[in-house]
Amino acid sequence: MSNPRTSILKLRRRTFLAGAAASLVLAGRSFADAPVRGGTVVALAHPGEPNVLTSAVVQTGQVQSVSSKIFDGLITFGDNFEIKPELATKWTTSEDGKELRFDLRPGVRWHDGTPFTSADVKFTFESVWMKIHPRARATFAAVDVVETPDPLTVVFKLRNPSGVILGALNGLESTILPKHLYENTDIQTNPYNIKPVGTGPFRFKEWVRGDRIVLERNPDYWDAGKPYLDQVIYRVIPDATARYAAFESGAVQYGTLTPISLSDLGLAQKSDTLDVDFHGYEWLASAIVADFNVRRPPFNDVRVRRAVAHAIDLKAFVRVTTRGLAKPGTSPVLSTQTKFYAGEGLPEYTFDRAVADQLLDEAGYPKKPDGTRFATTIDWLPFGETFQRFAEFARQAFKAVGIEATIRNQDLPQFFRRVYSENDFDFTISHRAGLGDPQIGIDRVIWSKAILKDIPWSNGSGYSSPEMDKLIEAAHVAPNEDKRVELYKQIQVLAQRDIPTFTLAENKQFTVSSKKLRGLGTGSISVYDSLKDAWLEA
Amino acid sequence: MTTDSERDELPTDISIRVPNIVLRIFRSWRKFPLSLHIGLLILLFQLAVALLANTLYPQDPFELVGMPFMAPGEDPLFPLGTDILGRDIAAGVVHGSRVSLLVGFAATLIATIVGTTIGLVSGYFGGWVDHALMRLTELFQVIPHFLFAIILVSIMGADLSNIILAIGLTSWSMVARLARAETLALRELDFVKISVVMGGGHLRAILTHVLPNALPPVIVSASILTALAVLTEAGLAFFGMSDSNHVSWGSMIGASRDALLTAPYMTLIPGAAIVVAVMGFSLIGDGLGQILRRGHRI
Amino acid sequence: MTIEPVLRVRNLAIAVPGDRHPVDAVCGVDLDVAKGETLAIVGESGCGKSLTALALAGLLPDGVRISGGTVEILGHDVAGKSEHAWRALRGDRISMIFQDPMSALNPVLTIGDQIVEAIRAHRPIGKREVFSEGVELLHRVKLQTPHEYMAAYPHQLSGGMRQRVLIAMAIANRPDILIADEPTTALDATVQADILSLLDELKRETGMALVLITHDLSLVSRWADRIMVMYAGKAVEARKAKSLLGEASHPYTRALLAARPQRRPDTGQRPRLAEIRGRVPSPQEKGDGCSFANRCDFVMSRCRAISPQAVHVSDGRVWCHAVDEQQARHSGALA
Amino acid sequence: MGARIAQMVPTLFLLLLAAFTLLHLAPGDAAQVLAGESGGGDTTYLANLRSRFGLDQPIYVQFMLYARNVLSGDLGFSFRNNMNVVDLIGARLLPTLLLTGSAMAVAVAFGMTAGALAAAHAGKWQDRLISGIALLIYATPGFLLGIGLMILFGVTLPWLPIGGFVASQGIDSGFEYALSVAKHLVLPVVTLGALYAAIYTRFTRGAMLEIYVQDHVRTARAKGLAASRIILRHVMRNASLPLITVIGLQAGSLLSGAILVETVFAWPGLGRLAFEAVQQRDYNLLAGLVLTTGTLVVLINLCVDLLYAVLDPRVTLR
Repeated sequence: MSNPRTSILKLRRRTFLAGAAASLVLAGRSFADAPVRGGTVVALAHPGEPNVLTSAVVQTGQVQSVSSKIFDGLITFGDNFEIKPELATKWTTSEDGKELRFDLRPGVRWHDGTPFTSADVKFTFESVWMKIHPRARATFAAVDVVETPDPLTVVFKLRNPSGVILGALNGLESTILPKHLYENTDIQTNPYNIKPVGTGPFRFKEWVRGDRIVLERNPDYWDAGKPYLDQVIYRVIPDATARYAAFESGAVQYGTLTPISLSDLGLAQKSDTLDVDFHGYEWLASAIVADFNVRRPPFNDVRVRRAVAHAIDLKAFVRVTTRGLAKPGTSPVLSTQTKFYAGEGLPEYTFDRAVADQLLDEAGYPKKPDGTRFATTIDWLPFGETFQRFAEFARQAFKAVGIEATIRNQDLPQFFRRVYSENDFDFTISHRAGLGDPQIGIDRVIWSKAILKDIPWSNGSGYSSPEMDKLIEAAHVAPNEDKRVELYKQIQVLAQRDIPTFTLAENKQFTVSSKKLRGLGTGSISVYDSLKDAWLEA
Repeated sequence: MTTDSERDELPTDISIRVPNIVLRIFRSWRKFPLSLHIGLLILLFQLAVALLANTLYPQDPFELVGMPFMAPGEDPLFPLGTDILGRDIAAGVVHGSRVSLLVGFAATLIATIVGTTIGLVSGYFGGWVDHALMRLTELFQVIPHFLFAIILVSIMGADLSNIILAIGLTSWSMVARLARAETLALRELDFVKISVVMGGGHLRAILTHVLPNALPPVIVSASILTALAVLTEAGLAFFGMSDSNHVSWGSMIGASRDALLTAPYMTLIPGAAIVVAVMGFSLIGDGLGQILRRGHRI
Repeated sequence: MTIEPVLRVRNLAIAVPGDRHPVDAVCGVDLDVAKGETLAIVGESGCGKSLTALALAGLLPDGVRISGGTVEILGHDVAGKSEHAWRALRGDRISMIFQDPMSALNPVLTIGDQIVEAIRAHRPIGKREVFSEGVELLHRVKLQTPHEYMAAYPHQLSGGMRQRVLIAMAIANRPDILIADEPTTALDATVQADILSLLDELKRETGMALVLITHDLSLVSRWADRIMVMYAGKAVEARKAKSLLGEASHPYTRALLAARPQRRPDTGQRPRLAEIRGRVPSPQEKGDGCSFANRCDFVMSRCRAISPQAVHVSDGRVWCHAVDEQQARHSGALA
Repeated sequence: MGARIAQMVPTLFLLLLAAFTLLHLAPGDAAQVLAGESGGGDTTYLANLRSRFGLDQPIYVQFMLYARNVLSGDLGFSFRNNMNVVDLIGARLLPTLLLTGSAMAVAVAFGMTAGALAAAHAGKWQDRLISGIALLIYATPGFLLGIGLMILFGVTLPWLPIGGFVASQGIDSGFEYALSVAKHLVLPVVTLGALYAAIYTRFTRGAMLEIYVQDHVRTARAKGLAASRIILRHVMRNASLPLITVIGLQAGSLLSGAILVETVFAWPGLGRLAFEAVQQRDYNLLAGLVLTTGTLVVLINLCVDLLYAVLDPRVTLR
């Protein structure tokens, strides 16, 4: 096992140095930690090629990765979800919490030279977010009207105070489009979706389908002197082994969203030329979850659900299936969302097969002579092989307590159809993004009003509890943030008690980059860093 | 020439010709081409392994029995090492032989039955039936088979029977063409015509006269199809289309291929099993083909 | 024999692959063919006559080889010669034409190409010359409009025409020996005579020796000077044509002559020699005795035990115990 | 000739119908996939997407509309990719043709040479060796071969790029571009070509052995021709005819092989696009791809027929 590793490593170093020397055109001498202007970074388009290049239209990870270099948001996140200015230099909330006012940065121009104004924000809010965004109608439910008293001021008038709006106005969740290019057009088929015009540090140059997306330095960027890099090129590498080989050989220097397989992570961490970074995923943080179909037996019985929770050894689960990377789950709210996470006081499900057996007996599923209790199915989210492994682990755990599970393999469209349209499943292994705020991330899976036919990531379990609904609806109109946090802690406890969705583990994603690539962002959302501070070491 | 003289002899009694071939094959085991010997040996070995799987490894091959990522030889308990989840690779390979062979045989059976039926009917009846069936055959020939299989598995879901069905349904066109060509040649022979005139009916004529004679080349192509089916199963697994409820060599590769750099043995061991199996079936096909050609010459 | 033969074969044996080890499919064959002479080798299918013919031209198939005896062409033994040495002889000193003219020409090359390469394989001459020589050859084998034939492909020609082309190729380098293996079997009856008379004419013109392999005794009667009858890989009777046809000694020859079929009036084709009961034994089946014993009407106990030796008769030799006995009695009576 | 083309029309129509129907039978739709990948959505969002994708129309209406567009040369719009299908396929066609064409050329060159060598030494060690290697390559799953080559030549011995179509940077001239494409082409072509080289080796060997024993080769030998001339002019030339037929028959399977190779080597071709289209239920794109690949196969077969007619004087095109 160690032989191939060392041999590859030794060779790789030489390769990378040679490649870097040949390919990097450096302007001027480099100093230890002073940013150097120039150079091209080849980044990985992952988990696949984007279909458009603006996250105003499509919000997949691969779109957001590229879009974040081209588009700024009104605000952005620093560490610990600290909100920082971007296109807005300043924001103020009125006393009653019903007015949110933004001062826009002066002198910002779109990549085509047109000035960026409050009209662009208002237009995008009305014609894009509220029309075609998957979540904006829920997020901005409290917004009554957006006003633009002058070109550099935007005012959100609210029906009631809402804690979720400000953070959602980051450039990924709420991407602003240029009004002059989108007004009176079909937003979704607008040609600028694939040759975007933004205000960000990099502007679109070319897109060779299936091969590369080339972004070049925006010389008129408002943050003078930035960015440092001349070009960012996104390449698509579908095969996992090939992706690692690309990092090894220096062909690719930057990849986010777990760009290499977990098996290769160890190689990357030991590498002399690669950095692995787990930060910047706080906003995106996701959990590996098991959803029960509570509409029908056997999982309509909470005892059966709890039995399953006791039957799966989460410590072994994360050790074996994620190579110890993930953390056993304790709550639907991720522990990284420190503000909302309930911590102590949450019902715990320790790994104990005896308890599981007992619960199953009580629920009326005794062991039959052949040692089985009942048969069920496991559907797993086809987001790569890891989820299949989760399912295979779960099946063996089920088997140990007498539950015979058949794993159903299907592709993504079939999975969505089965779980969210037909609700024809028993148990799924899936994932759930935290999306920064439980109101966006968690409500949708435990609120009865989120039982929506056809909608992926909605309340597929069919869990409906008046007690839960009351808590959720109270949180939506909480007069202040403390009250909202308190309510979400109660929600977690209840969710964990009823356990319609069982959080198996807190997933950990990571970024792989060349050690030569410096100045990468560090904020809670830096997985989608704009690279404006990034530079290449000589 | 010799073939003429053989044809001349056909009308007397055709139905005993096939048993004759079978007899001849068994009688002349020693005269088999080397390739057939090796191929059959490989196949027999694999069949034996498949049959003995439960005896050799009575435990569920999916059971997480050890530490993940143990290299072959690291622990005498797991001579071929353990996989990403800590499953015994040796047990997987042994149990996997069942499913891989099953996929190979079953998909081939489907392709052969569909292909032969279409080929026979098309060649025997001719006219618009032939025309329509040949357009259909062309359709299946024109779509890239693997893409077609991917589409079918996507639609039906990746469980074992669907994978078999998809492979079978996308690979029959070659058989249909072969069977049709043989049938066209046979149809014109007197004994087939006589059989129909004598009131035997078309079905009877097809089954008793045409089918047995069209069969030998179909059997040769079947062994090639089996080899291809095993490879296709692995290819589908590479794209994540395998059934997690049945361990097969393809599914083992699918499960381990992202660890190829760290633990190449996880992929290479089932890969080697596939290579050996495919070589076995190809050798059998080669050997049978040689016998068939030789049979025509003697 | 007054003239030194151009082809002289002694005790030729040819081995073919058997079940366990090679077996001799032909053995003990002696031949002498002189310049300008026509020798016919006659026998049923499988008697070894074609193998003998192929051996004379060094064209035995893979796995089949000369296992004994000598083959002298123009006084040089070539039996064990390398393929390279054979190549220089073939098409030059010794030529051969085959049974099926339909398949003996390469279907994707023009007649001209194939004739020209036959000439150039042995004589490096210029393009124009070689072409006109090709035309001349086609003319000699009596193909009208030879220029057109030069550009034609084999499939555009009838069987008889193709055989003429093959003959043209065979005589391109004025060989000393021409071996014709069943040259007319695959052709229409009317064409058969034309081809044979063409061969006879060419033989007279060039003085080459002609070895005619056939199963058809009636053909032989007209064209051959001498005849050798083969059975199961051995010569059974070898005599001048006239005496063989007149007073055949071997029971097999007599049976062949008796079975000599009449042409079917409708098609003009001759049926095969189906009238002799039984079949030719395969090389493996041969025992110690006379190979013909099983089918012979005059079989004696000795026939099954001992292989007969050559008996000299008028104008040739016969291999038969019965003839031997007869002769012995006859000579005994004389003494 | 015209008749043959006319004969292909119903096949292509069936092809179109089959692709369209099969995909619509598939559970799940493009809108839902996009919604899922975008992290969720609400009912309005999904309804919007569906009506945009035309998924709210009855299936036969969708097909009629589609068929009409195809006849006018319009393969529709890929909503998933925000691009016309024709443009999308057009951009990926060249790389695929380059890959499959080069692979085919390499396979034919290697296969015929190796097959001829094996046939010339039939039964000897050269034959055993060549046939053995061919069998081994044939039996190796293409992706294993590809990844193996990539690790060896792209990582361990960093001689060749590990994937992609052309270098990301440092391309200043047309020549450098061509050179870079050629370098990137090597491994995919070897991977894809190896399988077919193995097949053609086996086939050429068989065909040559069969032709060796034919009468006209004996005639050639009887003429006293040199061995090399016999092999090249009388055996190889004739053996190339059935080989051409086989090459034509395998045009479809070559495109299949391209799916795997393009995935391993990140080659921006049609195969990968097709796989993605299936996964995303991009009906218009997939139907367009099936139609394109099908037409390609038909065209290749037509070319093969033409070539056959040129090489074999017995064949005339009807």
